[in-house]
Amino acid sequence: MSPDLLPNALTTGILMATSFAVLLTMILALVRATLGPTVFDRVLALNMFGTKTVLLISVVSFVTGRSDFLDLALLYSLMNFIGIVALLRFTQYNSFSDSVTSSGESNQP
Amino acid sequence: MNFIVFAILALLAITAVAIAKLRELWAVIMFTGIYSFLSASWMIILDAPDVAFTEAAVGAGISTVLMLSTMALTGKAEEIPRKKSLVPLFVVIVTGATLVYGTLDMPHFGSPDAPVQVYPDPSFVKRSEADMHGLPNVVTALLASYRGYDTLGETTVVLTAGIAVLLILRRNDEKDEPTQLAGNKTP
Amino acid sequence: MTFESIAGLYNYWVVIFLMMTGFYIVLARKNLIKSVIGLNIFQTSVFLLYITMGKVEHGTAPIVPPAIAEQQSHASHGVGENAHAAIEHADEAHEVVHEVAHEVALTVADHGGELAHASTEIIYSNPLPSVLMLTAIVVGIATTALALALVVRIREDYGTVDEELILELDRGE
Amino acid sequence: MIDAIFAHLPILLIVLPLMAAPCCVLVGNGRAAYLLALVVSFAAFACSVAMLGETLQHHVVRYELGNWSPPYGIEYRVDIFSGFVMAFVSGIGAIVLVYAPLSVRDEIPASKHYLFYATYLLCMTGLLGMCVTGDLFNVFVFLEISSLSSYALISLGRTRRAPLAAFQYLILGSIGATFILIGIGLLYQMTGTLNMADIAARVPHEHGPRTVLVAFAFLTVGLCVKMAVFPLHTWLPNAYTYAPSVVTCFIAATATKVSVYAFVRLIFGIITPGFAFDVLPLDTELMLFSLVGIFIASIAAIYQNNVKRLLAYSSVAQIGYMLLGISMATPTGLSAGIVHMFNHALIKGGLFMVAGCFALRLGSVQLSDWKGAGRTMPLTAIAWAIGGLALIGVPMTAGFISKWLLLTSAFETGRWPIAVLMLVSSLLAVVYVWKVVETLFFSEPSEAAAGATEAPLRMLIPTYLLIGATLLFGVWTPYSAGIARQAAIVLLGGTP
Repeated sequence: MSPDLLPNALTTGILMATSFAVLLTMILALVRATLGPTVFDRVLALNMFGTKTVLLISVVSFVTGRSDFLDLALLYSLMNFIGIVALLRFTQYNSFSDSVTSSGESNQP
Repeated sequence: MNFIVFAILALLAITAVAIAKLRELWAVIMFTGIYSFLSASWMIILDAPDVAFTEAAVGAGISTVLMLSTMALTGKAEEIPRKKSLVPLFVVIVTGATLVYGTLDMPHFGSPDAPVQVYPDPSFVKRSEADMHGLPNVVTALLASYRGYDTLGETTVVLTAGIAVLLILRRNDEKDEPTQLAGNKTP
Repeated sequence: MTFESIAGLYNYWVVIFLMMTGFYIVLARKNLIKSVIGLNIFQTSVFLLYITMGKVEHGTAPIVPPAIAEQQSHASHGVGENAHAAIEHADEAHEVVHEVAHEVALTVADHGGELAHASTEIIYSNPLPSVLMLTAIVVGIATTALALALVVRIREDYGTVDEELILELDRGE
Repeated sequence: MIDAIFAHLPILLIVLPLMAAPCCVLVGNGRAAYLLALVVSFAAFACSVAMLGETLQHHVVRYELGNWSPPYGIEYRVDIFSGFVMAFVSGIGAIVLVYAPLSVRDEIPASKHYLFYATYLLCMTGLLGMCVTGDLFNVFVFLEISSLSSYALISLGRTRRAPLAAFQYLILGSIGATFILIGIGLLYQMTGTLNMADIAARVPHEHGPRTVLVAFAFLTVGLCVKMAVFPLHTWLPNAYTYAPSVVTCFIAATATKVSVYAFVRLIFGIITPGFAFDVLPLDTELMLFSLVGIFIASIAAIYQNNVKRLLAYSSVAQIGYMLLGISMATPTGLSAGIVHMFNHALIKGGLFMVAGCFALRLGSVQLSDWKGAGRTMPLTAIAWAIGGLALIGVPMTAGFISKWLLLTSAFETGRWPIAVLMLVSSLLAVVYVWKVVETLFFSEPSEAAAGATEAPLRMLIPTYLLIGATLLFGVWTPYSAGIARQAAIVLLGGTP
């Protein structure tokens, strides 16, 4: 690893502080997601958790000096987005599912 | 770096326990996605970005969507609370204890003279430099060359799963119902 | 049990805890979807076990930085030439000669070693566990997909995804 | 040209069914897919017989995939034992396919036929792949191919219990596979390699055996799930009972046998018998579990009223005999275990085929519906009687050969009680076989049986092929017990 790819002491300190803050936020989000109480608390908390993971990956990739990991962060945010959209779709069309299954049952006379 | 690792490990443990405890299935599924994200993050720190990439796409992406759509098809599924039996707990504790016992003679984490790191010599990285003429990503190089046959097997697994899902979910048309239904048949 | 061995093994223990949580979910849960989820957690944790094995202290991901990779591809073509020639070679062959390439080649020239060992100072973690786990992840998702298809089928036939209710229905027949 | 084919036999054996499977899907027609599967399975059978011939000459045939030499690349390593297992697995696979079409038409909707044959071929690929490979992780991959396809095949049964049985098998099977994966990982960590021969050479017996011990334990438990060894057999009765007849024939005859193969490979090829039986007291544990399994499963079989379920419990018991032979670790004992894999595959395949014939004509595998069917379907019923005799181990049948070898081995090693217990357990087999024979021949015909006609020739001929083989290999043993003995000697480190 060439020295200029690695961050210097000050940058490292800042990056460490950042990751600490991000991790703290992640823990808080996880607590909210576990406790609930409503669906929307959870969805929000989970979404936030995903976003913070993306941040954490970015920070880590700068700490280790391998900025080629940044595309991973991109993928994570994409997956987070897909997950949340799928989840919201499900909560919105909850009733839709019933009609699907009832049509499935009607196949058996 | 250390505290990041500790924090991720703690978060992983909390998530796993939360998954075991929670009853609402949709929340459990989302937590499974989170679990995949977290383990993928740890994989990055453990120098396995390719696995992290795949785990994030497959574990957090595809399997979450698959599970959510299954849940959409099976309707609202909430676990029915029941009295818990102690047998599973016992089995799990015995298995876990066995594994912990097995770790006692393991080479320590990250140890440079672990068998995994010293054998084969020259290492895969060195060998692939010569064989692959400097393909930068060694994991890809290995996947397609030395262990290419495993990759063929992996593709076959996907093919099998695809055919199997078709086989299971395909609706029977009325006309090709089996000639007889279970039970009395007199030819 | 010394402190050293605790520090060296706690990673594995956490992974074991995670695996066993997944295993417990599979065994204890009667909801079919939840069993599949447990299986998922169990398998993901096994991936972590493998990846933990591949990590080496002060190592980095087994992706050779582009600069060094280019240098190496030259080196592998020109085994037998001396290091000095390689520097010249690199200079004229690439318009964008990276500093890194230069440095590495210089180090090698100092040591008088062979060019094939150009990257000795970078420690790479073992790539093989990653390769195995890429295969295992795909196998895992294939199993999940199949299991979920079966769950959908069972729900169509029985109207529930709770194992005990299903068994009751079967007994009632 | 012929030389080139022979040089690539090991891979050809796998690639043929593997490539035929997507072709079956692409043609999208049940009939064409069936013909393709039939041709390919016989080609695979021919390949594996040629392969067995090679191994008998050279003892070990090695094939480096992509010319990457181990420990870097994956290596195929076929010895007499794997050649033997491959030959009978592909052979039975082919014969079951000959038997299949009428039964499949009866039990599976026509729109699914081509997918069925594709999955069947994939299952065969997985099983053969497990036998041929010399790389531990590759075993896992092929194990998953065969498992996934067998889950799908089992779920095709007519009743709604079939998908449930498949699901339960999937959960248990995946737990087993994950255990195997953990075991492979621990072994890899202690040796740094995945090639079986290489692991055997590098595995530390003196220093740090605790990890190796745990790795071995996990691999054993994982394989025991797949083998359906007694306390972990719970998936098997339901899976065999509710699967379509053809699937039961194939899986009962081959899948558990291949897992036994992998287990033998693990003990004798990787961990070495010295470690497994001397450092670990595995032989006594294995013996205990197999004996308990034999008795409990045989007794359970006696109480079954569903013939397929009866045969399934009997399968659990028969696995016990195989493990009993393996755990003795003498050339005679091991060859008894190996030859019983072959003999039991023939017998159980044949008996499940008989059950399939009755299921086709009587529409049921409940014993009550089979009453008096021996009068209207005498040929099928006689096949049951012969197969039953072989299952009990009556002289002049294949079952006798393996039990005789087991007894000899028990006497050789001075384990008298085991010999006695084996004889007693054979009496239990007499009870459950007789129960069916009595129903078939000596009771008033049930409504279904009275109007039944003899099973069609297309199903009877393959059935009699397997049943006849049990008689043939009961008197003429150079190619069953003879090869098994050579395989056992090679496994124990000698030269035949």
